[in-house]
Amino acid sequence: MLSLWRKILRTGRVAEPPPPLPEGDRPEGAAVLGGSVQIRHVDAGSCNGCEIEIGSAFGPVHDGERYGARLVASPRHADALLVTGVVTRNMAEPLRRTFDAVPAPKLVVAVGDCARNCGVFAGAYGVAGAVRDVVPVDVEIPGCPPRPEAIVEGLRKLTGR
Amino acid sequence: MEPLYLACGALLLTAVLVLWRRELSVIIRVFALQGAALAVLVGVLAAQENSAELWAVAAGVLVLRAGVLPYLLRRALAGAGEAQRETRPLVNVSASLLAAAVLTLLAYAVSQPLVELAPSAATQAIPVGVTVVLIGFFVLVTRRRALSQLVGFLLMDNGITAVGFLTTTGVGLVVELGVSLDVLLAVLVLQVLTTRMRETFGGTDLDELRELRD
Amino acid sequence: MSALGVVGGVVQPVLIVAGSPLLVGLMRQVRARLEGRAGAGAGQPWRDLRKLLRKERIAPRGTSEVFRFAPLVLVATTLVVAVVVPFIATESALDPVADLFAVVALLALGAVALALAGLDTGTAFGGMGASREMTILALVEPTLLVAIFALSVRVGSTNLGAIVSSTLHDPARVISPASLLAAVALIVVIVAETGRIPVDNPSTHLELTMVHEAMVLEYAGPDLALVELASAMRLSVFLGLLANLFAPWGIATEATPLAVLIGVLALVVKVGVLGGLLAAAEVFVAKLRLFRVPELLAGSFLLALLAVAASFFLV
Amino acid sequence: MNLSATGMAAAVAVGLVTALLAVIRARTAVIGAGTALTGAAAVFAGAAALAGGSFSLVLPGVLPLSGVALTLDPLGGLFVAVTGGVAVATGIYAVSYADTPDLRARGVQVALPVFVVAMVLVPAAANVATLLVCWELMALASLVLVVAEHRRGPQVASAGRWYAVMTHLGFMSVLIGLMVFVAHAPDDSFTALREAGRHLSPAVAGVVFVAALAGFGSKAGIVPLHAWLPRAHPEAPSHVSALMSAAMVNLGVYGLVRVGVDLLGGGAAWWWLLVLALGALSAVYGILQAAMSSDLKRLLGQSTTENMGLVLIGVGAAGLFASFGDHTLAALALTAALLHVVGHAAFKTLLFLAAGSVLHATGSRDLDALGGLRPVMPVTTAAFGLGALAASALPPGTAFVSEWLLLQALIHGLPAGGVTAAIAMPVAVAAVALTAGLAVATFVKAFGVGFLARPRSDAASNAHESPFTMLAGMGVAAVVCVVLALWPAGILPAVQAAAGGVAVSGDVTLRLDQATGALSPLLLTLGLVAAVIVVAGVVRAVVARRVRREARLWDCGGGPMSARMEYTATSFAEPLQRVFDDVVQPELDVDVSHHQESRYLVQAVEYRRKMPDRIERRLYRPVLSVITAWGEAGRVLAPGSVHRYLGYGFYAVCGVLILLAVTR
Repeated sequence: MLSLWRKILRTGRVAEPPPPLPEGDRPEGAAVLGGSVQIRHVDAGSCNGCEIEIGSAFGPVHDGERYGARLVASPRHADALLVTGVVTRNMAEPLRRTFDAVPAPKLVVAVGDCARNCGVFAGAYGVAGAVRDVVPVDVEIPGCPPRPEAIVEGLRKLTGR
Repeated sequence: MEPLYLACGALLLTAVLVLWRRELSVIIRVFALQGAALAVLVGVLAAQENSAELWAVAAGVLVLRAGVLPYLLRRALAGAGEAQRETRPLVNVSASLLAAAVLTLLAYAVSQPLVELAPSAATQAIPVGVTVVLIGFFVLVTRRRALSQLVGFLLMDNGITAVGFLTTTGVGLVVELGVSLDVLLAVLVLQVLTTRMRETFGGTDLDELRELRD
Repeated sequence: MSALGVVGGVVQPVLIVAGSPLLVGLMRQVRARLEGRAGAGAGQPWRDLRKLLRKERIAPRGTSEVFRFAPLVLVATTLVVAVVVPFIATESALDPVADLFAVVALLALGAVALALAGLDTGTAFGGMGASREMTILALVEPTLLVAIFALSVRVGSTNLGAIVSSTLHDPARVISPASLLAAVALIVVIVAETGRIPVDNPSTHLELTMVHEAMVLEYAGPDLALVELASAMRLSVFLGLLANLFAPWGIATEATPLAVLIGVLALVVKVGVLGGLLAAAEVFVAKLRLFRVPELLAGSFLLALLAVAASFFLV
Repeated sequence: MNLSATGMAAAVAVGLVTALLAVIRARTAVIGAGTALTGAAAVFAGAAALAGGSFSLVLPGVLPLSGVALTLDPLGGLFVAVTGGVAVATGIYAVSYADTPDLRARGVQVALPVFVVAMVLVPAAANVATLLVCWELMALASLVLVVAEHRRGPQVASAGRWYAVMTHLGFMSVLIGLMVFVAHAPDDSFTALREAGRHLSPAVAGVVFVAALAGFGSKAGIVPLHAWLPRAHPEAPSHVSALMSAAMVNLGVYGLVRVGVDLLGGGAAWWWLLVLALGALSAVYGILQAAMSSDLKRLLGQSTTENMGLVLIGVGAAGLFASFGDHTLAALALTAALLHVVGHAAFKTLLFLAAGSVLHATGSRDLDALGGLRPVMPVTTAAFGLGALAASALPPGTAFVSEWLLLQALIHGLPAGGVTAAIAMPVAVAAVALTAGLAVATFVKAFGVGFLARPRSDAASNAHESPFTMLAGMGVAAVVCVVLALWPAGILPAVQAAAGGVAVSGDVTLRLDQATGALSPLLLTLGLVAAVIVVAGVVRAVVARRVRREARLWDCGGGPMSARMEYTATSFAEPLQRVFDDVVQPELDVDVSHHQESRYLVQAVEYRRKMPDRIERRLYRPVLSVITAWGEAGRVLAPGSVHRYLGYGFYAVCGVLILLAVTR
């Protein structure tokens, strides 16, 4: 316990200073959220590369939570879906159902190249399409996988902070 | 009389914590705290009586029970190298906590005549000492690891000492010295014993000693 | 019903409703800083609530009125407690309700409403949360009542106003063994009742480790806002109770603006400090397995019983 | 002839006429109405007695020895009124509920009014002979009713056997105790006994008390004499279960208070410590069993044991305080106990009637197969919900008030009695608290699993609401529950008259006399309602979108969830069962069967949990086996020869005569 305390004191703050607010238009419907975005993450068929980066975007260094974004456990609590990976045939219907479960106003963020345009999996037999083909997408974050900074930047477009 | 009662409260709380926690290192630390509480108790009595002898006893208690004994125990633990936890006591922890509740009430019931013998602020706290004795005995009976049983034994001793000081306020330096030496000796003997046991059988789970009978 | 009581009855609920999300924000902030993060700021829970109120309401298929009314009952029970308990003034607006048993039972009623809502959804998670919540509630009750017993024995009453006034007049009692043991027991109970670590993790995402969260998985929008507000209010109410039972100093004893102001400030400071300490302590402990929780509660029960014994024998 | 006597006479007359009508031609409507009228007359008689109009009546010729003697004092009046109230609700309910082939049978129809009349007469008995005769009549009538549906299966007959044996052992115990008592008094009237009770030696008084405690306690379903209760109550028809659980068990408490407090005049502290300990044990054990139970009516029966345990905690505390000489506190504790008797009668009637309604509609009492009754049986659901709230000691429920009073008595009792009280009171408070907590879990389970969520079987989804008279019967009980919960001050004077001392006063707010403490259930409820309205109003004003969108349940996107994925009563109780593993010692059985092709693929998992009554297993099994062994040994004496049997009689007569000749 004491050692933990000493470690806390020694480490101090590891969060990097926030970069300037990204330029560019905010998606429609993000303004009404007023700086608070609860996020439900959906893995529609990802290789888990994006998941690791999302984890690190909410880690101490990038600290996505300081901008008002928070991961939650149920789509009922969520304002935005964070979808990773190509949408596989098995996940197309669950993704639609998850989207349906979110109370309006709701937003969808497609994370990674696979989610945007199927990436390297384009044309594979198990793929139903990109996220855009299944549910309407408001923000896209490119990269394979996207850097945590890019994810944080995408989320800040939603929170506006 | 608040400081005295606070010391008694600390005595009680530490006894309960010994029962509650599983990690042997924590148990030893708690035991050291209890030694300190006992020393405070004696110190308070010394301040009341204004007796230099008692002050000396308090200092002795502090050194022995908060310093030497925990040190010996910790050394035994470090030498153990085996599981550092009381994983599965004979009576599970929730049940032993409830048993401690019953023991407390029992202690209060039985020590009431003792209190009424000479009602004073100090004797009011006798039940606390008796409770510590009973809890110590309970630990001795229900724990598997030799080390935690040792702590149970020392708990009993702490309780007896507390009762002694609370009843007469004058156990006297010599008696306390004798008792302390006894305890020290007992701990050393047990330590040697456990070390031997470990070397011979590779563990100090006392249940396995049953096999020795056959 | 005295003037002071009325003032308390009006100011307290406003203060609790407005302040409890800030308390949660503060606690998250403390936690974030200790983890080396920057944190979202103390105002974030209020932003969350504002947004939730703007969102759509959802009626999951197959749920009944129980599901719809549970958040209302949950908030209402806490609100009544916030009105009657002497937080900033020693007198209560509704003195015959300001009884410790009544307050505890009211808070339990809120938990029951939520558990029924969890069962009403008919999902596995709802039932699981309800079952666990009720188990913990049933085990907490003995500790809670025996601790109350210990506190009320010295006063001879379970009326909160009487207990607070008595402590105010006789401050030495606070550091008696009975009072300290009861305080420790109550802290454990409060941790269990408000669903904090190590009993429950309010920010968990894993359904299988959830207690409170599992019951509210179906709530959305304004209903969720009520549930979140209520759990924040319950936390502040419990911390406020703890503060005023053991350290009531600063509480208003007369109905002058200055006294009331001091009372408000004292409450804010006490609850803030307690919340900060709680959040800091949470960083150091891990969540217990559900079946280790009874151990924790048995321990706190023992402490409460010792408190009663001490209050009788060590007078 | 004063009002209470008129009421009693009317109750007995109506009841007997109804029974006669049943003998001539059994019509459920007539019998139900007659029973309800009997009950109404009894309520009237009891209320008159509580208001001070007691009466005495001696009919020397009716029974041999000392004749029938009736009197109605406030204590008896309270129990007569409670019994009458239960009879009103159940009588109305029975009009349609008892309209089944099994229950239309003549014997069953006759037994119902006779049962009620016997229960009304027990608290009015003024001598031992009358008490015992009425007691036995009550036992026999209820036995007929318990086995009414014996065609349903062997478990009914088994329940009847248990009930018959235990109730008669209890009767024997009462008989022995009272006979010892009467032997020390000039005659068997209560007046004489009261006089004699003052001069009884402690040993004799102790024997009388313990025998009475065992006998009356078994009727009240007190652990360890509770074994019949969870068997007989679920197997009996529901209106009979209500009568037994809400009215008959109370008479056990009545008997204990009458003998212990009134006739023996208090007594030693250890008596009441024993009562307190048995009460605490019953309360905790009863509710623990109920918390594990997944049979709706069995759960309610076990909760009766719990509530009688709470009542006995109050009675025991009252006796204890009286033995310390603190009569105000004793009155407070007894008031709490009697108020709990009244409240329990109200909510247990309601709960059993609602459970009967469910049984009527679905044919099942298994909580694991129920659920989803809210849309199809809204009134029954509301009734059970109200009853569950009342039973779980939460405000604004019925039991909350009495448990609050009980806790106040226990808390203020700490300084009253030295070390004994200092040890007994915290333990009692802890027992009451654990009971209250487990009761909340139990009734959340019963209501949430049984009525809310989605139906778990076809029977539950095809349920229908009950006919009007059944709903009306529940309505009567529900109104009484609400009144008791919101305005206990209204009935408090009556309860205090029965308890024989005033400890609580107040009109809306209950104030403890000579001890600080006040509670206003009405204000609390009003505050709660006001708060709900305020919150609802604010939310309505603030929210942007008022319309609720209907959406499918959140199923993790994986497709619709079936009813088999719901939590059942068994799974709900699982954590509690694990916590109390050492106490209840369940028998678990998990069977995993694998696919033939691979040991790694599981085909089916079967989980069975049996919750045998541990006390029963430890206590009754040995006794039963000893009795069986004796029976086996006794067979030698009964080879079947008639001459031999006649010979036994002859030897016995001669033996007695010789004994007389020798001892003379």
